[in-house]
Amino acid sequence: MSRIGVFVCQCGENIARTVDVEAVAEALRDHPGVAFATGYKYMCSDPGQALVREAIAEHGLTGVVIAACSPHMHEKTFRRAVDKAGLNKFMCEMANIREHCSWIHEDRADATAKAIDITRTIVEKVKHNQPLESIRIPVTKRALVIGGGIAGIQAALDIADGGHQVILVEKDASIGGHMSQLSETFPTLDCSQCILTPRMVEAYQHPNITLHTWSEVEKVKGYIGNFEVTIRKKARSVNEDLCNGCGDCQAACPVRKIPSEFEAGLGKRTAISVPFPQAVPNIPVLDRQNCTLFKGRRKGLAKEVCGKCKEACLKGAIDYDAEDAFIEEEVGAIVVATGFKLYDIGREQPEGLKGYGEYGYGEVPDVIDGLQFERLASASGPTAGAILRPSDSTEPKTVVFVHCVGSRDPEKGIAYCSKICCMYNAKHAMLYKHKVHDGRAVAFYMDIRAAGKGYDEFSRRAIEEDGAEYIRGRVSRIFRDGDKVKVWGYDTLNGEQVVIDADMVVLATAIRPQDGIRDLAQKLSISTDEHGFINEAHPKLRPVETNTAGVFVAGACQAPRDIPESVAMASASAAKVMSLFSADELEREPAVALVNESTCIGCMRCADVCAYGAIEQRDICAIDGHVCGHVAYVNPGVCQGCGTCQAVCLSKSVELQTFTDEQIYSEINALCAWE
Amino acid sequence: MTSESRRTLAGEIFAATGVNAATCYQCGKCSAGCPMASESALRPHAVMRLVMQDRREQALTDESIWLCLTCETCSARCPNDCDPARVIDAVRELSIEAGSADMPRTISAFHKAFLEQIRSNGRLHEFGMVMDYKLRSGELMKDVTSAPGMLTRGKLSFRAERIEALDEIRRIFEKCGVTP
Amino acid sequence: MRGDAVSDGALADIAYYPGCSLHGTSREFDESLRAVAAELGIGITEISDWSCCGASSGHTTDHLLGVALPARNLALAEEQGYDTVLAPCAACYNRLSAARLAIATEDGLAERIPDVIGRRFGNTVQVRNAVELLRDAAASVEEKVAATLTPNPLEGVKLAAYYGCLLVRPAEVCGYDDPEQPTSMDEVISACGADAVDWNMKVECCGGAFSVSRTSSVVRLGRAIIDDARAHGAEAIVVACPLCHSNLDLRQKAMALRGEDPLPILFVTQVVGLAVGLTPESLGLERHFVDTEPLIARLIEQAAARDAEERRVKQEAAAKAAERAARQKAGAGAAPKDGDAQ
Amino acid sequence: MSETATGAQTSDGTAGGAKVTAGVKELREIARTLLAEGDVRVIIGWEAARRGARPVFVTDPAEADRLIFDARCVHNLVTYLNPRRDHVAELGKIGLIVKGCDAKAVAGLLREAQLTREDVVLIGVRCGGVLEENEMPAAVTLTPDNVAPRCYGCDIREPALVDHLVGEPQPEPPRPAQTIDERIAALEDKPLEERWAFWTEQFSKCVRCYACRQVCPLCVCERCVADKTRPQWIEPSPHARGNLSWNITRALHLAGRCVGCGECERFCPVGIPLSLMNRKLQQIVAERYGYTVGDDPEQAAPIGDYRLDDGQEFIK
Amino acid sequence: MSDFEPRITAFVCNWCTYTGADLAGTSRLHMASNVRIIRLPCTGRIDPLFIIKAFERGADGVIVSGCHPADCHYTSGNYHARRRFAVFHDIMAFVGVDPRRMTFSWVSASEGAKWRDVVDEAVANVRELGPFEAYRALAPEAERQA
Repeated sequence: MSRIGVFVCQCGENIARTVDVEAVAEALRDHPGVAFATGYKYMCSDPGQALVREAIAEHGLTGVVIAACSPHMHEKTFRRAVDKAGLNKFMCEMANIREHCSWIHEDRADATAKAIDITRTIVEKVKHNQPLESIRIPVTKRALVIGGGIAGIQAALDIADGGHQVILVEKDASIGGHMSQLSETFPTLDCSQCILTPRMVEAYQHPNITLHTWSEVEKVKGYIGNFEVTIRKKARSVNEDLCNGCGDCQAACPVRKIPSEFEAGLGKRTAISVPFPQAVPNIPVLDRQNCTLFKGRRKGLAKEVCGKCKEACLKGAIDYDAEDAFIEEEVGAIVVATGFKLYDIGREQPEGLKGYGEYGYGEVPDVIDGLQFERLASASGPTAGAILRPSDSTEPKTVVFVHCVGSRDPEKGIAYCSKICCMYNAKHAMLYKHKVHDGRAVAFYMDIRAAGKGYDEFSRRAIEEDGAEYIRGRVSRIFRDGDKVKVWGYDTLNGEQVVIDADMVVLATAIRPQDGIRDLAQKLSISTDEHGFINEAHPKLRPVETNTAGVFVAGACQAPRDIPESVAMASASAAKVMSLFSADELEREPAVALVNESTCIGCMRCADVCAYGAIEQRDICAIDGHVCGHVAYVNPGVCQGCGTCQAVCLSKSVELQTFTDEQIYSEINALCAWE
Repeated sequence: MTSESRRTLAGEIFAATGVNAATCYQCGKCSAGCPMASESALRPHAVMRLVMQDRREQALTDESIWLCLTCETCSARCPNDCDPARVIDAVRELSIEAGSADMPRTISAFHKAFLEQIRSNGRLHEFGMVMDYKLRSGELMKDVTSAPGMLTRGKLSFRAERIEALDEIRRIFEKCGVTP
Repeated sequence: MRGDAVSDGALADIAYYPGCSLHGTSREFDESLRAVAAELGIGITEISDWSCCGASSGHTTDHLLGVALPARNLALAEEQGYDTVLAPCAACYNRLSAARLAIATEDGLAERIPDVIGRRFGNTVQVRNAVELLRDAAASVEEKVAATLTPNPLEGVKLAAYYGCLLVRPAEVCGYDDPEQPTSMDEVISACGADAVDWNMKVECCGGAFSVSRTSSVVRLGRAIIDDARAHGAEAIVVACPLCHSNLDLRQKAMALRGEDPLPILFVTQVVGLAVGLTPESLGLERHFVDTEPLIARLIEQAAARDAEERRVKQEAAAKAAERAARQKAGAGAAPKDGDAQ
Repeated sequence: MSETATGAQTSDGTAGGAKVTAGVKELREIARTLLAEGDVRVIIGWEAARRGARPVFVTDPAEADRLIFDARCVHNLVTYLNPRRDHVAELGKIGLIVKGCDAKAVAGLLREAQLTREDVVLIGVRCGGVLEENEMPAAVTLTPDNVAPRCYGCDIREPALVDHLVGEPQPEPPRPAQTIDERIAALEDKPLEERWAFWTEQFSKCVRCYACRQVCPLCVCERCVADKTRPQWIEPSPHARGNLSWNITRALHLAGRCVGCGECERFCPVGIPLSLMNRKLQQIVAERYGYTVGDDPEQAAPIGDYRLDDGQEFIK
Repeated sequence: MSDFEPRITAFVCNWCTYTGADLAGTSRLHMASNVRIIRLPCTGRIDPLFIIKAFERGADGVIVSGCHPADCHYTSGNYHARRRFAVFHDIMAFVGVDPRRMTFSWVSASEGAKWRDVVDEAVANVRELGPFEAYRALAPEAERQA
C-alpha cells in the first residue's frame, strides 16, 4: 500500500486567492493511499522543501505530490528535494493547480473542486510510479569532423586543443576548402591564404588530429557517444608515407591541359597533381579519369601507354594499382562541416532548379562567377592577380557585377538570400578598381544586405571611395555582342532602362549545399531542408545541434555563411562536443520505452514509427540456444521518450517509463469521481 | 484572399488572375526587358506597384497599359512569378469596365474595328478592318501607300469571308458581355 | 470555305487551323505550308467553319472572350474527330494553347465554356505550330532534300531564325522549346542544308499587333532585329508568324535602311519548300514586299554553279579511272608503273 | 450443371460434387510434385466433404487428388500460418493454396515479420468469387443471391505473390442483391442516434468468444490487448460497454491491415456484421490516404506511415 | 439541462499544448473549468483506448491536442497521431458518436489564447449535446445501481 504525501501550495495569493488550499489538503487527506496532506504558503521556498523532506522521513512516504505550479516551473526543484530526502526522485510529481486552475478561474468553489480533481488524479498516477535510475551511456571521447574547409579545420583544432582525438575527413586532395580559393576577404581585405594556410598546417601537424584527405564517410552506425564510422580512403595512387611532395611527378606528367577545379576552370592542371602549391598535405592525387595510363587500361591495351610519373618518382611512391581502402573508427561525436558549392546557371540543372537562358546559360565566355573572379584577383591565381578576361586575356575596362543570380529567384528554384554576395560583390568591385584605375565597375543589386561588423561601412566604401556604380534593379538579359557583353538592366530608382556594353560580367550565383549532402544526412539520420541545407535542432536555441544527438553542424552546410560565422559555428560545435566529452558517461532521464519480451511478437510496427531509429529487431533463443523468434529492442541511448511506439503496439508490449499505461489508466479512472 | 481584400484593386486583380501583387519585390527585371519601356510612362514593375498600393485611378487611366504588346517577356523573366503581363491584361479589362479607358484613340479604334470584324463575319476581314479602323481612328491617309501593294500581292481581298454559324459568334460576344 | 483537304494519306490527318491572316495578308504562308505538307506526306485538313481566335484584341479586351473564341475552334476540331490541331500562325497557336491551359487550370472555366460557345467541349485536342511540326519532321525533310534532283539553293546560306514572342512565351503555354534560347527553327533550317546564324534577337518582340495602330514602335523594334540579324551575317530572316512577317516585311521600307540592301523575310515553310525543290511561285515568294527575287536568283545560280563544279570533278575522276583501267589492260602482267601504285 | 459436376467427380472418386476442371487437375499435379520431391511437407488446401468444402492437410502425394478448388472454398487458409498455431509449423514446410484475398493476408504476415517468404510455397488459384456459405453439396454457379458480397468488385482475382498460379481465368463475380458499400451507405444515411442504436444493439449480442480473433489471419498477438490486465483497457465480461470497447479496438487494430476475407463475420456465432466495420475502415484509409491493401509485402501500411500534407480537416 | 456541467478530459502533449495552457494561465485568460488535463509527452503517445476509457468513465467529451505539424518536439509524433485520430474520428462517427464530443486541435506553446478558445468551444459544444447518457447507459446493471 503506497504512502503518498500531498503538499498543496498557496503560492502566496496566486493559488490561495481562488483555490481553498486547506479544502484541497483536507479532501486528499482521507483519499486511499495518502498518508499525509497539508497546505503551505510557498512550497518552493527552502522551508517549503524542508517540509517535504521532513514529511518523507516522518511518515515514511513512498510518493510525493506537490500541488502547485506547472511541472515546467518546479518539477526539477522538488525532485531534487525528494532525492535529498532519500526517496527516488521519480516518485515525485506535480499537480498543476496554478496555471491550469487558480489563474484561469474566478469562482472559488469551481476552482477548488477542480484543484481537488487535478491533485487526486496525480496522486493516482504516483501510486503507479516506479523508482527509476537515470540511464548512463559510456562516451567515446574521440570526434569525427566531416569537411576540411575553414569550419571543419576550426572545429578540429578546438577539439584537439581541448585534448581530445579528432578524425578530420576531407573529400578533396587538400584541406582548405573554398576559403583557400579566395583572394582577399571582406571587410578587412586581408589575404585569405595568409590567414588560412597556418591553420591548415597546424591541423595537419596537430598530435591529436588524424587527417584523411581524398576520403569520404561511407557508413555511420550507433548513437551519441558511441558511433561506429567507416571511412572510404579513395585510391590516390600515391603512397602518402613515401611521397615527399617534391613535385617531380607533376613535372613529368604529359597531360597538362585539364581544367583546374581549384582555379575554377580558369587554369590548367596535370593528371597527377596537388590542387594548389600550399596544399595540405602536399601529396598529389592521380586523376584516373584523365590519366593516359588509365585511359589505356580502360581501352584494354596490353601494355601501359604511359608511366612517366612513376619513372620520375625517386621515392617509388606512385602505385597504379592502389585501391580504395576502408577505415573503421569509433567516435563519440560528429561535426558536419561540408560547406557549399555555387549554383551554376547552365542549361542542365539538378532537381527542381532552372538555368538562366536569358543570361546565355553560361555559354558567354566573358560571363564568369564569383569564385572565378576570386581566382583572377588572387596573386597566386592563373593571371598572377591581373584582371584579364577569359576570352582574349585583355584587361576589361567595364565590368558588370550582378547580385542575386539564382538567389531570391523562386522561379529558378531558389527563394533564399545567399547572404554573402552583397559583401563579396562590393569586395570584387573594390579589388577591380584598385587594379584597373580607369575601369568602370557597375553593380546591379536588389537590396544591399550588409549587416555585420564593419560590413555596411565596407560596401559604402566601394561606392563612395572606389566609385563603383550601384544600380538598383535586376538584369533582364545578358548576351554576347561582338567582343562586348551586352547587359540589359533597369534603374528602378530613376526609372529608366540601362544598357551596358561590358567587357566582362561577374555573376553572384547562389550558394548551394555541397553535392551528396542528402546521402550524408541519411547516413547520419539528420534532416535537411528542401534545398538540402542541414536542419538545426532549434533555429534559435540549438543552432549547432541537429535532431540526432551527438551530431553537430558548422558552416555553410547549414545555410549560407560567411567566414566569421562559419568559424563561430565551428567553435560552438567544438564546445558542444567537449561538454559532451567532459564526463565519462552521459546521464539521461529514464523516460525511455521498454519492451516486454514475453508478449512482443516482433511485428516491428514500433520501429516503423520511431523517429530516431532507436528500435531494432533482436533474435530470441530457446534454452537449447537455437533462434526461435525475434522481438523489438529499444536502445535506451537513442530513445527520446515520445511513446509513439507504445501507441501503435497492438499487444501493448512496450511501455514508456514515466508515462506507463497503468499511470495514464489510473489518471483517467481518477477522473470518473468528479462531481 | 478575404472578401474584405477583394474590394481593393490588388484583391480584384487576384480574383481575376490569381496573381498576388504583393509578391512583386520591385526588382525591375520586367521593365529591364520590356520592349515598350522607352515609350511608356508606366513600366511593368510600376503597374505592379500601383496595384499593390491600390492606386486604382492612376493604374486604370494611364495610357501606358495600352502600350503593352503582351509579348510576355516580363512574365517569362519574372523571378518571383508575378506575371505582370497577365496583370496588365486584367488592369485593361477593369479599365474598360470602369469606362475610364482612355486608351490611345488609334489603339482602341484598332481593337474595336477588329472585334467588330469578328462579330459580323466570324473571321477577320483585314481590308474591311483597315477601312473601319481608319474611320474610327481618323487616320484616313494611313497606309494608303501600302494598300495598293497589298492588293497587287493578293494580300487584301474586298470580299469578306463569312462563316456559316455566325449566331454562335454572336452568342459568345453576348455571353462575354462584349459589344465592340 | 469547306475543308479542302491536302493529303496523300501517308499520315493520319491533323486538323488545320489557318486563321485569318493565312487567308489574307499572309496567304503565302498558307500556300507554302500546304505545298510543303503535301511534299512531306503530312495530311492536313482544314477545320470546317473555323472562326477567328480573337488575337490579340480578344483577350486584351476581355479574358473570357479571349478564351471562348479559340475554344470554339478547338471544339470544332474535337467534333470533327481530330486529336491535334496545326495552327501555323504564331498568334493563333498562342491563343489556342493559352485557351487550352486556362480551361484546364482555371476554376470553373471548364464548366462555363460549353455554355458560352454553345457546344460540347472536352479540351482533348493538342495544339501544335508549324515550326514544331517541321522540327519533328526534320529527318524526313533531310531525306527529301537529299532526294531532290535540282541542286539545293539553300546549301550554306546564312539564315536568322526569328521566333518572336508568341511561339515561345509564356513557357507554360508553349513549352515545345526553350523560351530564351530556342532551337527548333534552327534545326529546321539546318535540316534544309542552310546554316542558322547564332544571333541575339531571336526572342525579342517585333511590335506585334501595333503594326497598324502604332507603326512607330514597330519600326523601332523591327530595326533592332534586322540590324542584329545583318550584323551576324544573315542573308534573310526566317519567321513563322504573320504579324512578325508583316512587321518586318511590310514595314521594312519605313525603317529607313541606311543604304544596305533590304533583308528578305521568309516563312519557315517557304524555306523548307525551296530546299525540297518547290518553285518560288508555288511558295508565294513573289507576294513579299521586300523583293525576294534577287536573293533566290543568286542562290539558284550559286547552287547551279556548285552543282556544275561537282559534276565536273566527278567526270574527271571517272575519266581518270577509265584511263587507268585501259592502261592496266594494255600492260597486263607487267609490273605496275609508279604513279599507278595507289 | 451440378449433375455434370457430380458425374465428373464420381468418375475420379472425389466426394462432394467437386467439378474437376483443368485448373483443379493442374492444382493437384503441382501439389503432388511438391510433396513427392519434398519441397514441402504438407499442402494445406480445400477438399470436398459431404456437407461442402473444408480445409484439408495433405501430406501424402498419393492423396493430392483430394484437393479441389471451386466457389465453395471460402476458408482463408492463411490462418494456419498464424504463428500462434505453431503446431501447424511443426508439420514442416507448408505449401498453401491461396485465393487473391488470402494472398493479401500472407503479404500482411510478411509485412509484419511474422513469416519469411521461404517458409511457405504459395499455390495461387484464379478466383471468380466464392459462395457466402461453404456448406453446399456441390459446386454451384454464383448468383446474386449466393455469392459472398465481399467478392463483388474484387481487385485481386489473380494473386501475384505466389510460386504457382493455376486455373483458367474466371468471370467477374456477380453483383449481390445489396453490396457491402451499399449497406454502409444506407447506414450512414441514418442519423447518429440510429447508428449508435444499431451498433450498440449489435455489439450487445457479443459473447466474447473471440472467434473473430481466432480465425483472423492477421490477429497474431501472443497476448491480445483484450486479455491484458494491469491495466485492463478492455473490460472482459460481456456487457454492452466492454463489448463496444472490444469491437472498436478490434476494428481499429485491423485498420489498414484487414484484407476483407470476411472470416470473422462468417464465424461470429451471434451474427454481428463485422464486415461493415472492416469495410468502413478500408474506405477510410482509401479515401484519406489512397491506400488499398494488396499482396505486395513491400507496400507500407497506412497506419505507422504519414505524409506532411495528410488531411486534417477534423483538427482545430 | 441548464445546470448540466460537462466533464471533459483533455489529452495534451507536454511540449506545445501543455505549455500553451501554462501560458494561458500566466496570461490570466479565464476559461470554463470543465476540462481536466492529462499530460503526455507527445500526441504520438495517445492511444484511442484512452478516449474510449474516458467515455467509459463518464466523460461527456474529450480533447486531444498537441504541436502543430512540423513543430513536434519528437519530429513526427504528431503526424502519426494525425492519421491515427483521423481514422478513429471517422469510425466513431460511423458508430454514432457525435464528433463534437471529440475535439482535436493543434495548440502551440505560444497559443495560450487559442487553448482558451479550444476549451470554451469544446465545453459549449458538449453543453449543447448534453451528458453522454447514451454511453453511460451501456454500463452493466450493477454499476448503474451504484
